[in-house]
Amino acid sequence: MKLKIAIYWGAACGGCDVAILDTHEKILDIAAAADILLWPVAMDFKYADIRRLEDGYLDVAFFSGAIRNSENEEIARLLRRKAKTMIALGSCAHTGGIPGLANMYGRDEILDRVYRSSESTVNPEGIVPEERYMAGTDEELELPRFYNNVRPLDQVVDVDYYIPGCPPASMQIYSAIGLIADDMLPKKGSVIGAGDRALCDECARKKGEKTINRIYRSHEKVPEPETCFLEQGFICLGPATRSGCGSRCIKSVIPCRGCYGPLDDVKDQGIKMLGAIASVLEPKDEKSINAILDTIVDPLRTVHRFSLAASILRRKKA
Amino acid sequence: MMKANGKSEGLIRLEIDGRTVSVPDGSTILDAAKLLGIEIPTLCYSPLIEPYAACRICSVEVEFSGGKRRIVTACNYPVWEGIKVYSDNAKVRRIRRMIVEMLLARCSSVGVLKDLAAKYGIEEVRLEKQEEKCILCGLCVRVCAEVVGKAAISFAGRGLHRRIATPYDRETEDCIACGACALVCPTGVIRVEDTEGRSVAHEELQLGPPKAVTVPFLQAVPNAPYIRVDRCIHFQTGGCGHCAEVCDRDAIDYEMKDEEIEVDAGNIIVATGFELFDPSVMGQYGYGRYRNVLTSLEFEHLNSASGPTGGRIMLANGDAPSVVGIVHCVGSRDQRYHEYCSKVCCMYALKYAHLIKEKTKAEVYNFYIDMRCSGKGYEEFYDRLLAEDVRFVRGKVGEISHVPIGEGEEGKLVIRVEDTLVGIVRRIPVDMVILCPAMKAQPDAKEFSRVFSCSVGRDGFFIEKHPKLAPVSTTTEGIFIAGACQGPKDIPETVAQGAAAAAEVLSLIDRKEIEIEAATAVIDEERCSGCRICNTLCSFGAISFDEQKKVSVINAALCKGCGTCVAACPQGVIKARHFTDRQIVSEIEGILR
Amino acid sequence: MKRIAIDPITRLEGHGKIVIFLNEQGQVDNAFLQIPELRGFEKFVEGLPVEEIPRVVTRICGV
Amino acid sequence: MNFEPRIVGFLCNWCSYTGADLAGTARIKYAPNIRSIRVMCSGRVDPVFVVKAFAEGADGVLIAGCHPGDCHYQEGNYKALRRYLLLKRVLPEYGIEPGRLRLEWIAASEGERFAQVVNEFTEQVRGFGPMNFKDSLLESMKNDVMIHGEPETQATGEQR
Repeated sequence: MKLKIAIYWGAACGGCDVAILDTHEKILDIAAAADILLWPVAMDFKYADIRRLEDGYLDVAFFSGAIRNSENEEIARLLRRKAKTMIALGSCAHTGGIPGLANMYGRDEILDRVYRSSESTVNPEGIVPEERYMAGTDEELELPRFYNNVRPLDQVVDVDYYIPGCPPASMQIYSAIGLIADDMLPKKGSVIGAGDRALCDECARKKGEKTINRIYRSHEKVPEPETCFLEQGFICLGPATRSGCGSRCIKSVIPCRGCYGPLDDVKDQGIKMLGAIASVLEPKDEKSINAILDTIVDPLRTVHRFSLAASILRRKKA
Repeated sequence: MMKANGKSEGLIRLEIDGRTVSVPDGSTILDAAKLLGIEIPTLCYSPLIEPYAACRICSVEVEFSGGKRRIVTACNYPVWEGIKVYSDNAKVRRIRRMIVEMLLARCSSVGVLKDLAAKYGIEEVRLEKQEEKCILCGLCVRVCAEVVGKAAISFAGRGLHRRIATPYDRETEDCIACGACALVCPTGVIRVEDTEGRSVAHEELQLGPPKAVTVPFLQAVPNAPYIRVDRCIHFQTGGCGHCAEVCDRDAIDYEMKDEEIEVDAGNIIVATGFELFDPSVMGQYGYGRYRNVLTSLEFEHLNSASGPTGGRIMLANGDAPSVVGIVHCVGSRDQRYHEYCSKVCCMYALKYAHLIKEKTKAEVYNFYIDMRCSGKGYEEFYDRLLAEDVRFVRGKVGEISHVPIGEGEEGKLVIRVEDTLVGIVRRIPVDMVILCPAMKAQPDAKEFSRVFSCSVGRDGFFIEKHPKLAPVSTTTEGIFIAGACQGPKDIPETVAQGAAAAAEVLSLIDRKEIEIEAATAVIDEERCSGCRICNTLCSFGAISFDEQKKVSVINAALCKGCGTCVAACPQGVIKARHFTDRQIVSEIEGILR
Repeated sequence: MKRIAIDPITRLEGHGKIVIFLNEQGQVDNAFLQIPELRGFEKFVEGLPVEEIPRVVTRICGV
Repeated sequence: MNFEPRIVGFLCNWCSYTGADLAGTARIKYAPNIRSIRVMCSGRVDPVFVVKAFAEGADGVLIAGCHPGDCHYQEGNYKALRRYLLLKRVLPEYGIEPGRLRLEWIAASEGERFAQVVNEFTEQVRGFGPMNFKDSLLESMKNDVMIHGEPETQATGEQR
């Protein structure tokens, strides 16, 4: 029996979908193993088609993107109902991803910036999206509601598995689909298509004992090519981030930014990383410690680049 | 006896005062006489340096084989085969008497000359008397040049104006303050004083220059002398070297260097002891300014039978004290310095009082805050001292000064103290003050504790694992503490602790296995990525990196379970047994429910 | 009046919905295109270190 | 009704927890607002515990350890200090007053000081008013509801 799958995006950029396509000729294997019933980026099915299915008809739904608006939530709930297995695909669905950074602000601040105050906005009439719009006299149109919060998928619906990454490595998606096809999925709630250890495990850079005396930004120093970024004073989230991406940023001389999310048992990837960084600072007196901390620009969003919405505190308190 | 210096091919026979003796060729008459035990007086002679024959007091009469007779100086006259020497006949005695009389006229109060005068029966000096102290023997000049290899002093002037002087009579940098000149001076006119500090005066209580070859203290282990490089002439000028010459066992090796020795040990007992509080910071007690204000340790040294005075208790001027004050709690039980009680001072102060009474009959005052005589037989000893008429004044001494105000204070040290039992301020004149300074922790205890992974308390002393249940253990397995490095304590307690520590070590060795902390941290090797964040965090060196597996590992035997690495591990793969994240988070949830 | 909804529009990047209103003659009376793709990048890039901007705004569209 | 702050105290086993014990045995009265959690060392306090405490409704978090140089584990308290200083910078980003987190050195002998710190901190936190993290999160999501389609039970995201 061929698998029946749906692939959908919420508040996403489409990168996850492209990552599926990036399996190149192996996409044909996927097509051979599965009937795709919904995939907006590549195929033409409508929501109505899904609504018509029996509950649980789909074997698997891959959901990429965060829950940013009511449409995202609606389809997430719809797919959850229709699919036996719900998989959060990519950082946004897994931990909120880049869109999750919007949790540093409230809905009104964002709308104001986007539709009124941004330098490139031309909106003399001050039009902002309205949830209900009367087209003519009796026809009502609805726009999805722009939420105050960005949520990862599992804060909205029950999620069975997670495939992390921004985007997930194509081969990892392929192998995860293999697990599904072969019915070899691990226990519910597991992260699949990624490693069990942190990125450092697959990072080729030499790691020594770490003592940090200042933090550098990328333009402040040319990183030495073979040594651990963190040891050189660049903030690298590798130690707090799951492996599986193939250390692609590291190979491009960019310290890890944490898109593969936390490891098992870690409740808050970013705060954990802060604790680790603070631990390996050299000085013992408040003044010198603060001098180093001064060199860390924007610590909260640096360590929560992809995981703010899934962090323990989730957002800036109003 | 002088060594033969290799010239032993032929022996020379001669006769001194009718007795025959054989000595190596090249020996002097003085050497030969010494061999026979015949005493020939000398003044300018020292076996350390070439004979000089300046004072002529060693004059003897020699009869040659042909019967010819001559007066020669024994110190530098070489022996001849068959000569006969008369060391003390009438002629020799007459000559010596004249020499002594002339010297005595110059230096009428010099002890060695007085002794000689008595020996040769001089009752009246017929020449004009002078009060010089220096007999111009030149020993000092020659020892400085020949042994030390410097020329910091020499003769100056001629005839009647001949004297010993530094170049241009100024303080000279050539002088290395070795004290050799003072050591050889037969009249004691040369004194060594440190112009910048008081170390020379107090260390040996102005009884002579400090020695470069010394045994650290009488009970030292190993009880062997060592050379204090900073004091040794050889190490400063390349000269001297006499100790190597006289040592029959060739034990002295100037080339020896300090070396670091590595020893593999499974247990370490830290017994680094204490340091004495330096009372010179308490200016009001005049320590360092008044030569008769001593610390207890200095007094101990003075009082020691093997000390510089052979145990005679004396003041800086050599007189016996008639009143001695002992000041308790100097820098201890004092909020400005050390708040704790040094514990041992009361009892040693009582011991001193007893010994001073016994040895000098001096009156002894103890100035105390509280008498703390807890210990077996201690209170009884205190009672005995009370019966011995030792005076006890309860009150902290305010000041010790040499400025006399009242009667009987002239030339004394005056102790000003509030007698809190009577309620008046008293001034008590004494000759000698003994301060009982606080026992304080070694200044490098902190760095030391890092090496041994044990903790240091606020007072600087090492902290035991548990004050009652593990008094000689530390928080690091296999590291034990004993003695005053753990806190002030007396010898019985120290011995008991040392024995306890040794027993702990022996029991560990005997058991062949060790118990370890149950609440340790453990790394899940299957999930550790080897990021090495934790590697520098452990104060106990329990975390190491397995280069083979590329994971960090915790040595459970060393882990103390503090959990710092657990909190730092960004992967959550280090677990603190009994204090897991889950447990603590559940607690948080529980108490906030 | 007849209403045709194309929901979602597909094979392009992004979310979209088209609603077309036909009159009695079956001709298009009115048509509405919705693109509910707002994520607030304009706001939340504020205050980010400048070197982060290229890495963050690439998440506007990954297709 | 008066606002009674809820304060979570992470106390190190050797100094501060013992200090708290001493405050008790010495019958020193202090604000009952603190709820203590014993850890072996202030270095065990993971910053995650602090944010977790806030998330669970704490109005203030006190971390107390041995005085610098007195740490039973030598340097755990320095690690606590570094983490604390970094956390202090991050809390305002989350909209939490940094004064709701406090680090203090309290020795085993300082029962009185423990009481004084707790009293002072309680008043400090009282000054900030209730933190109500959970309520404010719910409040922020109050309008995040589907405007059509049936509302279903909310997933919590906790199983991850």
